[in-house]
Amino acid sequence: MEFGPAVNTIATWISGPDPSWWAVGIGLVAVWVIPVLAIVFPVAAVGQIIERKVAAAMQRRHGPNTVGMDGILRLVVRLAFFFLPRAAQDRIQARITALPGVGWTLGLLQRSGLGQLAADGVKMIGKEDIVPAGTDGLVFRAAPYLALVGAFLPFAAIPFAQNLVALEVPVGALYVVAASGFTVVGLLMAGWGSGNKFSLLGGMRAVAQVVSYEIPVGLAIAGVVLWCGTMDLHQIVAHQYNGQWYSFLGWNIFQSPFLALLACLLFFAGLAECQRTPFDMAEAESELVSGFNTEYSGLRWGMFAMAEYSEMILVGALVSTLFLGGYQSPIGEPWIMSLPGWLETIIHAGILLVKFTLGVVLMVWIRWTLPRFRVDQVMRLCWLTLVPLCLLSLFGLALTMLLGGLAGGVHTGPAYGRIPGMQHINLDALGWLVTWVVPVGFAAVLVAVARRRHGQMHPALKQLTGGA
Amino acid sequence: MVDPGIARPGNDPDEQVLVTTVDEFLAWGKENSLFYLLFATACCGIELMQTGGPRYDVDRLGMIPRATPRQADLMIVAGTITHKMASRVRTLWEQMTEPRWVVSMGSCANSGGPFSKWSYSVLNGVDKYIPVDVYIPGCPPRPEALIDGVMALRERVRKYRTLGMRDRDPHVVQGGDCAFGSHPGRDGACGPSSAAPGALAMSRGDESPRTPQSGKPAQVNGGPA
Amino acid sequence: MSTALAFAAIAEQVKSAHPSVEARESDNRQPWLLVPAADLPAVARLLRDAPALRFDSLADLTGWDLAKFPATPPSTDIAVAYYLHSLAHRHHLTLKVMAPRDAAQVPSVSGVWAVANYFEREVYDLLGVAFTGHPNLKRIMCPDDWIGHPLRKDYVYPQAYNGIAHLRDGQHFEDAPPRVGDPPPAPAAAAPAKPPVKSA
Amino acid sequence: MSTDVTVETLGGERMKLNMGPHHPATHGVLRLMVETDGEIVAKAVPDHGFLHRSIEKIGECVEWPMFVPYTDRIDYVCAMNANLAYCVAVEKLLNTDPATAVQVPLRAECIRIIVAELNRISSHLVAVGAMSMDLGAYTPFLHGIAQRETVNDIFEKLCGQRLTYNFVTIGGVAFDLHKGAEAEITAFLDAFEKEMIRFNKLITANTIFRDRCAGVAAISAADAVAYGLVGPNLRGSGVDWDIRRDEPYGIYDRLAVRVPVGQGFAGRNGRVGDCYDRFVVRLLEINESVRLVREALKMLPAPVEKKTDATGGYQADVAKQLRKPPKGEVRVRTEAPRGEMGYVIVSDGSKTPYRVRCRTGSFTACSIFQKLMRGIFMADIVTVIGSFDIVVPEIDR
Repeated sequence: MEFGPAVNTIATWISGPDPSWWAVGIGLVAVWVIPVLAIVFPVAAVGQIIERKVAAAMQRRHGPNTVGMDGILRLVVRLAFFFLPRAAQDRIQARITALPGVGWTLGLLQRSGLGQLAADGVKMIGKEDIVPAGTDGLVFRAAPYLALVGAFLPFAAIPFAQNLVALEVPVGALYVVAASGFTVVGLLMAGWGSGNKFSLLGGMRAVAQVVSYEIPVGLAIAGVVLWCGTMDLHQIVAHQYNGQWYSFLGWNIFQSPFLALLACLLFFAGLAECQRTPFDMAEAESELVSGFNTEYSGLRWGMFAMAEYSEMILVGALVSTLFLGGYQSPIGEPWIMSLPGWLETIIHAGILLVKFTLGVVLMVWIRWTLPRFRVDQVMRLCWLTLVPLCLLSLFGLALTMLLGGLAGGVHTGPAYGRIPGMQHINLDALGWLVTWVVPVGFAAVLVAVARRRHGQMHPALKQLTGGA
Repeated sequence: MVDPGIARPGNDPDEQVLVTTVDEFLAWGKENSLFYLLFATACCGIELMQTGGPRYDVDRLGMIPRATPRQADLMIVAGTITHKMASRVRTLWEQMTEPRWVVSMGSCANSGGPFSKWSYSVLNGVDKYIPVDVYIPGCPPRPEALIDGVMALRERVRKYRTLGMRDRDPHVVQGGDCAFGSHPGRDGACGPSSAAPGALAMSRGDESPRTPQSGKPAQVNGGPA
Repeated sequence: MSTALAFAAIAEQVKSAHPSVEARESDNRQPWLLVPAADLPAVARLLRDAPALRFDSLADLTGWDLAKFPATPPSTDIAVAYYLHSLAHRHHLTLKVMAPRDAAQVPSVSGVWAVANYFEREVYDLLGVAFTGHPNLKRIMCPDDWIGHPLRKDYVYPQAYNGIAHLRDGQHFEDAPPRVGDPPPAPAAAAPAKPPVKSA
Repeated sequence: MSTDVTVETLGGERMKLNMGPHHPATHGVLRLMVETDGEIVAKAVPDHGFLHRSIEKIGECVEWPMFVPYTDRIDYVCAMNANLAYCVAVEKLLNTDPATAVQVPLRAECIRIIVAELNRISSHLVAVGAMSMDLGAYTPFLHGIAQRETVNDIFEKLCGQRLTYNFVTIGGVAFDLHKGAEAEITAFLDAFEKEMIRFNKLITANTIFRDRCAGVAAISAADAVAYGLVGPNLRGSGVDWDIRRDEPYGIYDRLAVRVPVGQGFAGRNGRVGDCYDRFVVRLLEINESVRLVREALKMLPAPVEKKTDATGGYQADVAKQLRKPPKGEVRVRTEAPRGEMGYVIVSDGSKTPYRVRCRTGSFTACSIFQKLMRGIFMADIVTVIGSFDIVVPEIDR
């Protein structure tokens, strides 16, 4: 196992050129915690506001827009001017609000609902902490932490920038899948420990679902591994750079239709992994009240919410890393590389942030559009649709690579660099035919057959949907 | 008029800067994040639903519905409570976590409403079973009235003190502190105080163990499992 | 072509099979068949199964207490009314069974029309008519430990249920036991609860 | 697609689960005592009465017109239809004696149809919206709610209430249409039709939704009749029966009501009488109601000054008749959104009813629950409840 450069830097800084194990440990934790605390944690918190705002927009509402930052401002003023009487403090607060720009900013925060975030958090801290009688106390208490650990641990191996990665594990892709498995243990413990039958059902559903959907996730990642020839996430990212200004064309998702399909499959399986509608079996609100977290209140419940949003971010980050060029910009890298190191790190992390935030928004969009599957349908979808499609894609990918090799230099992806004798890039007609036209045409035929087999829509439904 | 909730300058030991400031901050959070329990029995439930709908949208105020009482701060008793249902309402209320608030929405929950006179099975007001903070008159109240009632409740929440609370009753509400002014009397009244002694003790969160019922698992939905 | 039968024709068919059934008319000339309780299951089966009748649907089943009904001669029975409807022929029929008030027992027709299960439970709950042969004759509206059958004309309203006083017409909150959280009342303020007013 | 597991293959050890009376999917205070083996339901026994408000007893205590507000509370989702059912029943009672006969003005009849059908629309919007919410789609529900607001606005202008109207009175309606009401209603209908197409594209045509409802809890026509299902639940099973058309009351006989019935709309996996059929039948009924409102608006006679006028008036004077109505009994069936709302009214000739009995659609719909909820998934319980459009006060009254 290797550690990221930043880890070594910190370790060296602490205990000299030959760092001791504990210094390395501190560096590791620091480098892991920095992106988690600075990027994932805030975004996971803001994710709930994103969710509410996107849902409101879809439902022609406003969403949270009346809670300003006045409470926080008042807190600051009260603490800073504690020696003044209340009335004077209030006047100072009013003055500050009236300052040019401040009121505007506060208003923006208010309309954006970010104040809501603070209010929710403050309220949760103030809530009574209940461990109901009849629960399995230790299990009940530990479950939220495990869920949170499962949600945050995988970020150690996600490269946020060239030097902002805690663990450069050679099997990074595998590590992410393994570490995120903690979450399901948390959910199961929550379901079991609550001593509530609805929770139990929710926990059981969560286990069945998450364990099943790890297969398509694993297979989708295997496709990337096959294509790039490495399991190191850092190298997978580096692999997707084609050296041009249009570097987005080098992203894995544009390399082959099979990879594009795998990206979609990974996204949907990831959606199921983090229990989001249409896969929110574990928390099916109308069936299981609130599923595994029915008995949780206050901060413990907040931890589950946090874990859920962190997992969404994880899925977004994983899809970005594996298929969308990771932290790389879509318009080439030289302009970033020319910047100072710290700025480069920030920009890279920011690019990844934008990518996974888009993924999160997409998930929210899906959630507020679709109804929920039934538990058997979720399983059927996994085992009878996603897994075969993943296998098919893997097969197609392997076939593409093989054909590319046989055709002698006809290839589009950088992977061919790894096949002996195929070191140069040549985007010619035959290459496009092999990698894109044939698979897409085949898929179109398959879809047409499936549609016909699925049957026509009833005429009454056609009438209801406007004769379309 | 003495305001029981807001600390006044003076020699009050609660008048510590930090305590009151943090209290104020906590109250600000509670006030702005009232998650309400999805609890509707009758007609008022439809208006409650409409209030959550696009036109009135209580999500603006930070109110979102929660299905489980554990995660709810506010119970809007929307609709008639019958004798058969009453003990379940109590159970639900007990399952909510402190600080918790109850809004009695509509005449039925206030007093039995149109059923108070001739009915044999309707409870004459939900405040017989649980303490109510705000009463909203109407049959059913309009969504505006509900929002107004929530605003009145927020006034109360603002006065709620988590840390600095001494002998104050958190469930004391000022006269005329409710929607549509004051309607003393049996229908849609703004009662002075309806706090259960137990509720007060529980809300302090110090000496009192929760009532035995409150810890029951697997009974989120009322009734015996 | 309509295959609906008029009341007279239906009554004729039923009476030919069950002579104990009588055709009656209410005060406002609504016709119905009076069926003796013992014959009810057989009549019900006949009505449902006879090809010309085919009363496949029990549209409603209810009852009322005749104790205060100004009829001549006065009766204290409980009338149980069955409103039948035939979706096949589109005709109607009203049956009634008179159950004596003190031992109100009527055979169940839940084996004939499945929906009667619920209707009969309701009539049992509210009027106290026991349907013999009913698979699950329990109260459906009121709690299981409720006292009395509310829709009987001599029903006495409860003073309290489950420890909570039930306020009645004429009573006011000040007469009632203290509410949750009320300050303890002065001894003089506690007035005895008024007796329940008789129902109309 | 329904489950391949049957109740007979379930294990012996079952979990008892208590759904309700407070549960997000029970549409109020219905309680289901469920026995499951894992996800499969072995048995579900409904428990009612949590909202039993003794409305039928109240009917014996109040005077004839005073009962109308209580009918609002029997079914608040379609209070206009509930008003109408009672008023039609009392009118029929009065009409059994020529001395007390009452003739409802034509304009009042038209207004009744308009408000009843508008209320049917808003009631069905709640039904389909709540069902989609039960299945996890929250957005269509709120889109339905948004449309309901417009209906509520119209009713509010009409009678000052948003939910419990007390608008239809014995002998007519309480108020005449307000100025500009026709234009408002037409404008609403025009916008609403477009909106419903979007709604249907969002949820009705959704594959996940269809697959979850298809084949679930299919009820045969014979069962539907035997268990006393009425209204859209009955028609969902393919039984062609609508009281508005087959036993018309008011002026429904002049409107040629078209009745949609279930045909297995879900396609390959669907069966006639499954949850999806009931859902779609409601949507088709919405379209039909839109048409009926338009036709009734066309038939609406011009208003006249005198409110008891036989054509242009809006309210016949029945105060005298109601003080001494004929002795006897009547039974009237009307078609409310949840199916037959039938009144049995017994009069002893006094100013209060002797017995008022209201037969409602939700009550009988519950009688089939126990039969349906065997061998289905836990998640299907909410689908079934949603597809029956249960309104609890209608069950418990």
